[in-house]
Amino acid sequence: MNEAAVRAEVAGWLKANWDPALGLVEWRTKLAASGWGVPHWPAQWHGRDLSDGLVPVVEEEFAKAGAIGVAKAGIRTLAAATILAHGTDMQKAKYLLRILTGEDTWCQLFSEPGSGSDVAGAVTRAEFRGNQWVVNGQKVWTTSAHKAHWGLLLARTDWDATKHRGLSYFIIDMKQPGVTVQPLRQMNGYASFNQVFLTDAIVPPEEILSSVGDGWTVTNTTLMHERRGADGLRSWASGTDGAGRAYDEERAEIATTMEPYRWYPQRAGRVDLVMPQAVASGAIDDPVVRQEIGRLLVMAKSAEWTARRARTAKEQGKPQGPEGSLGKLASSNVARMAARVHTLIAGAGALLAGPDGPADGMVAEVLLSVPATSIAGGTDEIQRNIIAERVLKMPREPSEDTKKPFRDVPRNTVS
Amino acid sequence: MNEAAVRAEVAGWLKANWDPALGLVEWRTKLAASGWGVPHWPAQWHGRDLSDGLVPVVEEEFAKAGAIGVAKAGIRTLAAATILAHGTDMQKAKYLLRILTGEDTWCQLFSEPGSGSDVAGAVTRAEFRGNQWVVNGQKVWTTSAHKAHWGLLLARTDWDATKHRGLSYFIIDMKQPGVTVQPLRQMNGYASFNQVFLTDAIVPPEEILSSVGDGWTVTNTTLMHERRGADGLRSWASGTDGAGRAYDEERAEIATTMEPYRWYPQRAGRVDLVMPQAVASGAIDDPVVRQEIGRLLVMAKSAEWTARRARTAKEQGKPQGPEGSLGKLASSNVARMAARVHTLIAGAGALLAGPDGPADGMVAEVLLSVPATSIAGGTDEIQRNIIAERVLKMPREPSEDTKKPFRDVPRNTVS
Amino acid sequence: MKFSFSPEQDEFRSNLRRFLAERSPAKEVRRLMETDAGWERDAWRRINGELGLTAVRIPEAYGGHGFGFGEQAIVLEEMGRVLLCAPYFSSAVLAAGAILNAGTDAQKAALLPGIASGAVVATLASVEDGGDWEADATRLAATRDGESWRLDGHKSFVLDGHSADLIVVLAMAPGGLSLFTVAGAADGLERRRLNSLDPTRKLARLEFRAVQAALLGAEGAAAGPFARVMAEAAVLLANEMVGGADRLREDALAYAMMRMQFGRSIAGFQSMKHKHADMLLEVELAKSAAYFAAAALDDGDGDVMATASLAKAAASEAYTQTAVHAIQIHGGIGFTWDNDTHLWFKRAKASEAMFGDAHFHRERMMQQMMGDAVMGAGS
Amino acid sequence: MKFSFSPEQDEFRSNLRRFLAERSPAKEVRRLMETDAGWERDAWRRINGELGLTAVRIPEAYGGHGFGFGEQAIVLEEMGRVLLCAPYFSSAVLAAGAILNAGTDAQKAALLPGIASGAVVATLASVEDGGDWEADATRLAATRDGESWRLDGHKSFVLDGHSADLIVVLAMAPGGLSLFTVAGAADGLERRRLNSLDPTRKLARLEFRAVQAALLGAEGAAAGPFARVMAEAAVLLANEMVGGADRLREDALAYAMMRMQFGRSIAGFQSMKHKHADMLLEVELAKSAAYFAAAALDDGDGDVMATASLAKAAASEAYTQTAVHAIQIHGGIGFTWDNDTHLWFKRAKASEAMFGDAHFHRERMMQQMMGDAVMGAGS
Repeated sequence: MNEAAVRAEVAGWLKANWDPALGLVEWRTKLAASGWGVPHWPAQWHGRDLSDGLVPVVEEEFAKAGAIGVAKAGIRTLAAATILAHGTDMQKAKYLLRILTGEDTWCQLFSEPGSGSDVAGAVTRAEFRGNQWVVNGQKVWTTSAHKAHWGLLLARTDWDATKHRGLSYFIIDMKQPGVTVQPLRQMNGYASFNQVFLTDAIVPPEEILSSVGDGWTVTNTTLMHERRGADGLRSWASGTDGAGRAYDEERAEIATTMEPYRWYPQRAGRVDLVMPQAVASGAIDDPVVRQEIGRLLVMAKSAEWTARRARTAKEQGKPQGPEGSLGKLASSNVARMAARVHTLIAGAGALLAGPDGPADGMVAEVLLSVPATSIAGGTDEIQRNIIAERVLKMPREPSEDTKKPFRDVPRNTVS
Repeated sequence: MNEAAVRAEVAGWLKANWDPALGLVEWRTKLAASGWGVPHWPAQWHGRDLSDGLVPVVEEEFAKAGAIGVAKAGIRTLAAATILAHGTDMQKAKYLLRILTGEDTWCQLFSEPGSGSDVAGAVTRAEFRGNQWVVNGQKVWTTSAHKAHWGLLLARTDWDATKHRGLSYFIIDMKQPGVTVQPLRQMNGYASFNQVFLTDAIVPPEEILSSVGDGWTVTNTTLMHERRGADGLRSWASGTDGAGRAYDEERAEIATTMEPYRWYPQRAGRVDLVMPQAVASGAIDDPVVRQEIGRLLVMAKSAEWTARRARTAKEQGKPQGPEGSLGKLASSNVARMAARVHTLIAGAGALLAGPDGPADGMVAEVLLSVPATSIAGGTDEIQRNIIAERVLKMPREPSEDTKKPFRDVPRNTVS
Repeated sequence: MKFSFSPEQDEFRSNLRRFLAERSPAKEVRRLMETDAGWERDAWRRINGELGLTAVRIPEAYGGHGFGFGEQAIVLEEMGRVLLCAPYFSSAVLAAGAILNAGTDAQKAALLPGIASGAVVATLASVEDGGDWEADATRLAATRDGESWRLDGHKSFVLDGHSADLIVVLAMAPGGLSLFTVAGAADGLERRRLNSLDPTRKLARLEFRAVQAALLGAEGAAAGPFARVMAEAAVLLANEMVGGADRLREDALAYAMMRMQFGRSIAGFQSMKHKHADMLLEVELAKSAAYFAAAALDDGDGDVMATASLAKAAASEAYTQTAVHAIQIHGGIGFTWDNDTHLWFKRAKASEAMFGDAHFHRERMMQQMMGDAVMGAGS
Repeated sequence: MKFSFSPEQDEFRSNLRRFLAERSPAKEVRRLMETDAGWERDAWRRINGELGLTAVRIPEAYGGHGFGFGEQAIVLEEMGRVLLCAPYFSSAVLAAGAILNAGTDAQKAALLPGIASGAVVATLASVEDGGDWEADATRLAATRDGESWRLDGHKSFVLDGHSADLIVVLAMAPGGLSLFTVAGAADGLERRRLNSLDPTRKLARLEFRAVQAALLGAEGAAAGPFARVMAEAAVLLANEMVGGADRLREDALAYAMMRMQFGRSIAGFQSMKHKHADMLLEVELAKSAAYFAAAALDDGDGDVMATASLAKAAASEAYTQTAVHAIQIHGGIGFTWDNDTHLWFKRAKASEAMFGDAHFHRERMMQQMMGDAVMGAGS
């Protein structure tokens, strides 16, 4: 199908079917049946086998019509991509539609207290007893685990295999007695994440993805989609601005999904607040403050333009240059410098938080949130390793843990 | 002997013998015979077996009398200490006296183009052929090699032994045809160091220090004395201010010895020039410049006080705290920051060098000399490793080159 | 100038460290920081009863021990290590310092013994809403009222200002900048605890409406003594800060040594080693400056104002930088509430701003030094 | 705004890179930097004859190729990579820019074809002994002399000022700031080569004693065109600088990959890897700013002055920092004269200062931006 044909067909279908008065699930069920909700998916599974290049065309028509798309919140799309790649037909039938309609929500159970940067070092154990998997262990940094119906679980099934070969990947029912979810409070007062305690939690044998021992391969599928889609969550979060039941329900869905991310603008340093704060406080009259703001803006603007440069090159179909791998580290530097500049501008105001503090406490929140940027989603150190090894092709660190049985690998005994 | 007795005896001997009209060698020969030139050395070898603690007492009496001491320039004292520790009686008889009188000068042949930070990776080879050692290879960063009579040579004598066990340590005659010395010009225009090419250079069998294969032990003796005496060279360089042949000859000796170190104040960043330059140029009126100078002075003063803190603790006989190992890294940071501040103050002046440049070219010289500080005598990276491993007891890097025969160790094929 | 601690001082420090480790573990800090006052009178009395820390630098004539800044710097460094929740800085540094520098003999005899024993908790209120640390920004007005004085205006960022028994207040009198003392419970004084970034150290805003006050020292004579108190406070806070920074550094090192990733201790990774080496360097340099500045106060050095600013600037950068690194070294866990690192991080950020940030103190130091440089420029 | 180069531009760049690698290896740079002029007319003619680089941005009507700043930025980035010793910046950026911005049509038609062909080497003399980059620091005086003008005073830091055939001079005329053209060989003009920190780029001091000059454009109308030329120069120099920085970075990486210590490639040490990752980040960010600023000049963006300053500030920090790291990575050998690293190091330091350092440009950028911020502060 060429672009014009796609455009015409989508527009026609939307004209005939889109109705903001529908309930969100009702509309999305219809949408999934049509294949236009995820047109690049297989026709067999709610899609239309359309090439990736034509997806923006479909999205444009949706935007023109003001039509709402399928549910897209973060972990949900990772779950779908992973199930599409590795799931059985039974799993696809059971999960994919309810992912698209937004009826089921998902969480990711990879990180553990003892393995932060080192995901493959997971020690949560799954043992096959009788006719089912019994899972014990602890997971952390799980967003929205308290709301999720299903979890993507990485667990160790073989301690005599090497680190990466002893892992398996399961879909776990989060609403069972063996799963306890506790909020994990952060230093900035928010609790965006959860700890998940798994105590004799049960997974039926048919809920493994791929095969026993193949969990690392499946995990990489999820992580790859996570890296690719890092921006998706935030851009989607803008929602659609209209009147009608579907719009109302979508806004409520967005509000719930975005709740854990409320402090994310602050952890990014709120560069946008710097000039207004400096002007409001009069600090802008100090040449030293101007220098520091200048330094920050040079870095922030350069980082922004670097991201745009990478995006443009990608759109033009050029091979990815080094500029494409630098975003996370750049953001981290920008956030850290922004926190310093906010401190400088605030002066004594940096002593205060909440309504007593500058910008109604927003500056204090920046200071206490920024440390997350250089840690979450891969520390700065891991980012530098990745840039050095993948982009600059520098030698990898000699591995000390991947060749022997995992039970012999030194690991944390306390968390 | 107690302090008073030492004081009295030295004073008496000096009163009877010190005469500035003597030639320097004549005086020092007399001094060496008396044992007061190096009183902590063995009585058998020009000393008096005096405890180290009493040496300052002797030095004070020399200072009171204005008497010149034995020759003390850098490598010479390292040679003496190494020969005293590992030399045969024949070697001691041959070299020690002429070291003290200043008749012989020495150089150190450790570093090579392929092994800068990694001294034990030396590949200069010494082979025993017929009845003598034949040496081939290249050494670098050799101070005053063109003037030296003798060299302290580290060379590989066994390629099947491990890295550290295959080395031997020789005294080599620098005035032979197999030794070619070339000045090594630096980016700042000075040539303080030399490259030394060894082409079938000869070492008689009796000129080995300790035994074949024991070179690394001997090298460590030299390096330990080098680390301890890092300050000695500069403090000694002040010389004695008096009239008389001995004084004149000493001043000439100092001028020659100190020649390669002429740019050392510039490589340290010339913090002392910062305020005068800022005042002279009017840059001091700029609050941003004041901040940067302030930042530099905070660091420079803190570093100075840290060194004094370490010295005082040492004088009080306390065990060395962490503050004692930080000097080199601190100096390096200070120098780098000083170069930045000089650039800021100079403005467009930073474009110019020589008589056209600020402070008669001194600022340009700072900018082009500072890079040496973080490299020479152990790079910043090596210093950080040392601090982490020796002071903080963090784990050592797993060694990849010390357990196998050296001929199997990967190494540089080009320099 | 002293560059090393005497054996007596070393012993004092090690006793104090043991004592404070026992009395002020993180659990106790967390308990007290959730209270409104941020400290408890019982615990405060016990600490003072046993070691008499508030008395350290108060002369014996006024019920103190008569030691110097060197000793008080040790006290603060050790308190900074454990984040002791107590009104020590407000009472024994700020208020005692103001009374010692500005008060008459009679006033010292009347006010200091209570502070020395810990029975009276006092503080100093100097800065106002704008957060300007310079004395000439003072707007709070003092007017004569018969034999007494009345104060009208406000103060902010007052350490333990809502819980102190006695408040020394910097005000503008008809005769110029003056210091006054006011009872914490005085009529017309409205005290509101502020929401402080650092929950272990409480701040208050004070509103004065015709509050009765007693003049401390002479009218219009406060500028000199106040500047001196601020220099003392900068030096002693710098010592407290290097204590906190050193503790953070040690804890981060211990964590790195224990933590395994990729089958090895993360302390073995070169980037971790280099970070720790740099942290050690920065903290040790800041320590030297803090120690030197305390010794300079004792020795009555001429350039003590510049040295005080230098020490505060060094400590500000070192503490914040160490705190940033410490969280990074701990990784995700370091960002959680249950991990203790953020307690020191918040103290670091707050201490950075308290009494003027590094930017403020570098400028102040340069202003002090510039006279010398102008004279030295020709040489 | 363009964010990627077109296929034609990419091809232009790769041809140019090959060409310059061949014509300007380090050996040739070392040979030319030892000459008094710092460049040779023969080599210069060959380069221009084959690729017509000086003509790139000059309109076709004046003998040029009529491309934009995007293309000229590519030329400069590639020249910066190889440290080409040629009067390109002085002639094709500064002088051509001044004539394009300030000259009348007739003057453009008279002056630009020579510059476009490379037959005439021109430069711009604006700053004086104080090294103040602001136009209002201009003291050199222009006075009317019948039909012509005479100039009295001096200029300094003039790029290729001792070897240029034609000099555009910024001067203060009775009617205000004006631009003039002067022949390099004019009577009364005394030219002295300065001892430049960067031997690959020569500077001169010019003394004007009743030198005959021709007015360029209108009397008193130079402020706008001159500011624009300085912004163009900042952007194009930034592009040259990121070229040099990227080359240094690549060479340092290649050295680290090849160099063995302790039985392994030093590129495998984590601190080396992290340093290279940071260098890449800094250089790529500065590149983005330089590219964006060049595109902004072509697109006629309103805030092009701020963007130009931003690009220059970014490039200054990145180039110097990369040069410092590059020497450090090379270790002792990187500090020697025979190793090429110092050639780029010196260019980096000089470029940092040229047309105003990062401090100067950050302040300039902030001044440009502050109007917006005041307006945006309420939102």
